[in-house]
Amino acid sequence: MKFSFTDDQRLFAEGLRELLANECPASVVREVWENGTGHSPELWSHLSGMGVLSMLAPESAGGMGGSFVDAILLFQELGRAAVPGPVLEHMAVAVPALASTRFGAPLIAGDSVATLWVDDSPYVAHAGVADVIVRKDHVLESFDATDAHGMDGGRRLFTVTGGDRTNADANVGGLDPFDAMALASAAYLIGLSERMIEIAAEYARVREQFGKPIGSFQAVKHLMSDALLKVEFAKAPTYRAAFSASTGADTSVRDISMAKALASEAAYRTSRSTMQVHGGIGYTWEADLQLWMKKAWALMRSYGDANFHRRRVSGFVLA
Amino acid sequence: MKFSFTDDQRLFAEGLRELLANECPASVVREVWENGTGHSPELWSHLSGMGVLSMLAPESAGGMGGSFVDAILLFQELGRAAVPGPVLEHMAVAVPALASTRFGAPLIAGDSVATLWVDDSPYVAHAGVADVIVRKDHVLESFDATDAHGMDGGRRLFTVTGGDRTNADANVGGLDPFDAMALASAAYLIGLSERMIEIAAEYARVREQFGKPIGSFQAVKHLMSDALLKVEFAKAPTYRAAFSASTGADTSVRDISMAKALASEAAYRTSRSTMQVHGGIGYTWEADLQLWMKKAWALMRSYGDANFHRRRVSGFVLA
Amino acid sequence: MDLRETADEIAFRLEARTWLEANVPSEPLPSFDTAEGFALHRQWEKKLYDGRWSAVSWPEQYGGRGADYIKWLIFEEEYYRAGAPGRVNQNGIFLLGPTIMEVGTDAQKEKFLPTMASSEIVWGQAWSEPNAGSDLAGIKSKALRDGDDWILNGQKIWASRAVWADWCFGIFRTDPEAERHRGLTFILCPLNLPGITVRPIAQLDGDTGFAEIFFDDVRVPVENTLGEVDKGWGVAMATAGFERGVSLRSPARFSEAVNRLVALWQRLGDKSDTALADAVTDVWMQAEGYRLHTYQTVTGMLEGRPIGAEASLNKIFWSEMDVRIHEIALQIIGPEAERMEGPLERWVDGFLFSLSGPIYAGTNEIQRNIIADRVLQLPKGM
Amino acid sequence: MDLRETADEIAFRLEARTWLEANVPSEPLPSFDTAEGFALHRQWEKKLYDGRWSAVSWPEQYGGRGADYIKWLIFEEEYYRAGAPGRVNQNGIFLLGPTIMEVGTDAQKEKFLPTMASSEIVWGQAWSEPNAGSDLAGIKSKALRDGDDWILNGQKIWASRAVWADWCFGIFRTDPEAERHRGLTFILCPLNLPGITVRPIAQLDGDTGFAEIFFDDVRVPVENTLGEVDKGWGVAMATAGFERGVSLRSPARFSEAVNRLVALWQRLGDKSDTALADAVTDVWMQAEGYRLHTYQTVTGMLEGRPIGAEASLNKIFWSEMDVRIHEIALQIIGPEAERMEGPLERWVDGFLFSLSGPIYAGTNEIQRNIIADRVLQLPKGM
Repeated sequence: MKFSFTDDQRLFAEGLRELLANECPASVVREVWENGTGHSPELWSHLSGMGVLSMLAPESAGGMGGSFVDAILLFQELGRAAVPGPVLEHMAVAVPALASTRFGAPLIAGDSVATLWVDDSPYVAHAGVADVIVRKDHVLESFDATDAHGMDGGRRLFTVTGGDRTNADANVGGLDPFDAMALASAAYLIGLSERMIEIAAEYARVREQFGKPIGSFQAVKHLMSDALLKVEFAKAPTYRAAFSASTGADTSVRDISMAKALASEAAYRTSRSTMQVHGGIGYTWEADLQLWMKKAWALMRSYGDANFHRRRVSGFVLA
Repeated sequence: MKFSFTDDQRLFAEGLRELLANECPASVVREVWENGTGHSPELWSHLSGMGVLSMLAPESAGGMGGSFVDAILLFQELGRAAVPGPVLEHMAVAVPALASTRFGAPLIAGDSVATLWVDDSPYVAHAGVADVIVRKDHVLESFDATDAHGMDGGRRLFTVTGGDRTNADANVGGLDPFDAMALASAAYLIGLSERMIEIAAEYARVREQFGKPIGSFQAVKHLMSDALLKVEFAKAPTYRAAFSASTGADTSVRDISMAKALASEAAYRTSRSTMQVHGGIGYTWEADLQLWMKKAWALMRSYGDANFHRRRVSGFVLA
Repeated sequence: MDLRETADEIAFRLEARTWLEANVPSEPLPSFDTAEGFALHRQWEKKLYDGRWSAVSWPEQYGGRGADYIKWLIFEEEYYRAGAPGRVNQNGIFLLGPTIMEVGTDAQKEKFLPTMASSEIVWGQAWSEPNAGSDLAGIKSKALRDGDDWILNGQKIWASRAVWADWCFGIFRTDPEAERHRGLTFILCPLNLPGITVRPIAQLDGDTGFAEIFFDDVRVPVENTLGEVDKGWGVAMATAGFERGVSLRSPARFSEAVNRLVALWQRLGDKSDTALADAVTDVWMQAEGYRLHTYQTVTGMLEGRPIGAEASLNKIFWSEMDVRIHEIALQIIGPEAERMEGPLERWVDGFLFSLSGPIYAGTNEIQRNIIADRVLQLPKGM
Repeated sequence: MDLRETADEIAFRLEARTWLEANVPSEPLPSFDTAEGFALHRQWEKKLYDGRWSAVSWPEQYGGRGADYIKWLIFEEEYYRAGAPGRVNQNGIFLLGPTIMEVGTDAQKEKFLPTMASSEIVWGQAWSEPNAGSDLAGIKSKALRDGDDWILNGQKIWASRAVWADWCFGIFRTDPEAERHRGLTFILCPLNLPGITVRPIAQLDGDTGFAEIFFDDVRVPVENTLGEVDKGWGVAMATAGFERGVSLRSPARFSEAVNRLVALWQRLGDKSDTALADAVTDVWMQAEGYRLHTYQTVTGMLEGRPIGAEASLNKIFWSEMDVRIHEIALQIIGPEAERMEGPLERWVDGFLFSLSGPIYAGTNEIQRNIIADRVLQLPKGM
């Protein structure tokens, strides 16, 4: 029993954090929101170059040959930077599911961009910038995408019609694509939450009221500590779910649901607390916090919300 | 539309508060707990003398001829002092339901002590000191009562066997005795909560840590404010329920359930917050707070807990 | 205690209902935070005024009906029931107006109240400053006396409606030596004067409901002082107390919202989910509790019992309830709650808007301090 | 990362399970806060010691098995699974013992550890004082040097197990000039010395789980100093850190409690009540999350990463979870939850006990401050 990441896993995640600090600061996220694309091809090619996008493809197919345990800290780092575009869908589902199909090579190389359409929603995130849409049992190309006005400018929402279908199995090592995304989203939500807490802590250290930094007031301290508590205690379950998924454990679905439920609730609580710490500034378009909050609000409801996943856990635990 | 009490109603309640401040300080409550009786005949005769016990009996039967609106602030004051013994059961059910029966005169005079056995519990509170037990459709006398080790020393719990039955209708002006008790308990729980907050505020003003009174710390301020908030917003619904019950309104059951749900939750939250403010002292038998907390924990589950009542409200609101 | 409406109250309710049914626009107006929407809302206010419904609690001489608070609550219930437009001149009619009636001169009443009731003049408010938010007494904007004028300099922020409004009101430091809440004066100021720059602030939803106002040697006559010079804090607190206490969020708003929530639940909610039903019932009870609590408060005011720090309890209660109502709605709505447009967008807009509640008009943290200090008499901590 | 147990770990688990199944008393022992129960628990500890199960993580020379933290967690899981008695010498084996191993002299190790492992000596703790609770650095009890002795004077409170224990440990002010956390010394002291008075404190449930200890010119040899003179705060914090961090509430305790809660729900819970099922599942996830988090922490410790202020996160998490587990149980139990005796009394006792969690070992409010200051680097506020 050993519950820790290897040095290699840690170093890769740290490398990604550094890359994103340089290539995906808040200003880039904001630009992608405001230019209406919801995606940055330049950032995409950096992620591809580092091997992030192909982490879950076999080495034989030109990928990094990693497992979900290798990828989980990367999902978290992507969330910490609120990376826009279909990076989770591409990385966690399209690449591993389609690696050995004719779609595989360009996806693994990052030359083709994929997103995912799950059955529980009429909308397809990122369809406007995707070359292919993965569904449970087929792939769509040459489809029409109509803007559905999503809240998160880094995860634009579309309705999709038409398209050419190619049969293909979107399962990822025995996982339904919905579950693979629930797992990836859980880690991404944790990363988002970590960064929201950092942003709010930075603000609380400098913003003064009543002649003191607001971070010196217990009310602020306790709001922030309680958010951190929820985020910290969502981590181990999420890493465990990655291990279960990597090893094809019987408990994979239960473990993923537990992770997504806890991460969704932690991210929501964090968004509320960090916004409250910001006061009026947190309610503005200009404050960077909104870029993280809206991503959290979108993702916490996608691929099953906390209620859906809690009840899947109930099904295993209370039966 | 006029949502206020009359001067008479207010003055009577203030009079009761004064009486109880003299005759039922915490030391009397503690004595009644520790001597094992759960009842104080001396206090009972004071309540009888003031007309509290007979508030809901018609004047023609020697009572005060009051309505639930007249009685509701009295229930609250009784709670504020954590008055031990079957005062609610006697006042809110036995006296009005049995006023015109052969049981009426001694109950109204306070010479006979009644308690209530509702269908949702196998236990009868106060049976050890009661002369008669009221049930939905009959009255029991000469029964055997066995101690069931209740948590609240001012509301001792018994199992009851045997007894002589006399048929009698325990409805109170169209209200099931369970509902009459739910209403009385809601007000009593509010009174308990008010006093718990006062006790904790007194403590927070004098107890020092880190060289300051703990009441100066935001964490303590906010715990207490949140408790007060819940208590204050349980009041108007409870008074409204009393009005509905007094006027036989169609919405009486819904309104009583709303009151009991809110008051139960407010009392629980208050018990937790005020205990936390007390720190270790709050966890001792010696601190008076426990006399109020345990009463709150017992009463919040009696005559329907918050869940039961919330769902009765659902039945009306969501239908 | 008699919680039944009197014959007079019932008649008033019916009169309001009849008028509103005949006059409320059949289609919702565009947001009043747009040029077009603002103009349409101003027209609507004029229509209300013409029917003498724009300020029912004001005296008849200023365009009201002299309705007591109970009737005002009844009117609000009917107003929300009818789905009538938001009140673009809320800052004026519900905040500034009552303050002018309390402390204004006769000339000020004559000058400001009728145009306010008719929304010929729409008012923005200008309390906060970049470094005076929760700590409102930290205000630095100055008014210097020059002959019969004030010369205003400084910067205000979170000025609601200020982008399109005609006038604003706020407090300015008139005694530069005085500290904190002393030496402040309450001043009324047109927004079209030379030296004023209004910079809209985009909100979470992208709309511009509030603005920054920059004052650069803006000259206003001293007659525009409301109340005494250097005593503006007391005037502002009277306004803010009323804002938090009753008028800012009338119970009808939430009663209407929970009724819509119940309907949403009936249409889309999973009926076997008792947790969801509990949540809906909980906020229904909260809205009903808030309504009852307000009727109780208002009866007390009518009987001469003033509201005090309890206003802070109200503010926490309604703002947290409003967030909760919208959280539950979005949970029912599911993936559709990610969309900013579509048939359910009102709930998404409402959610974003609700998040400002625990912050503005004094954060809920500040309100909790006020309750602890003034109601619970705990020792000051700051 | 490999969350599967090794063959060695599985073998250890089975060995523990087999021994426990053969040796755990079939009937629960009376509370160790009674004379009879204390004696029986001491006997049980001796039996554990004889089987080398009383302190599995200690080195073999002191009666342990040199088990690593992972095995310690496995042992705890088996211990709770077997329904074995509470650990009457927890203060010694889990708090003081590791501290002695870290900072004690060889002579102290030889003198204290074996009798601690066997519970020949049971330890009470003596941290808090009437005016030094949350503010532990406010300690006033004094130790004055007199030749080769300390002379102790003062009063301790909330001393757990002290009513029946043989020795106690605590911190005393040895430098009367020093303030706050300076000038304190960690001292071990027999409880049967002249000048010591132990006054039991009755808890919420009427039991006497803790006591006040009065020291009146109590003389102990200076060899009883643990760590350096005047450096007792650091020694105490190492102990308290471990207390909050891992050992005080091992995850197995909560895993066992939620398993009992699931069984209670299966027996008495309303299955159509999804809110209730949600609540049970929530605490199941919390207990599982706490278990996983602990395994992660412990792996980190084995790999040389120290635990720091994160211990405060643990303390808040388990204490609030424990309250919640019991709240849900009492809700399921209904009116029966008013009884202090009967078939379900363990839940009622557990509820009352759980309420001490957010208070002792540093209130959760203090823990939140610690997290904010040390983890989030927010400015100090007090």
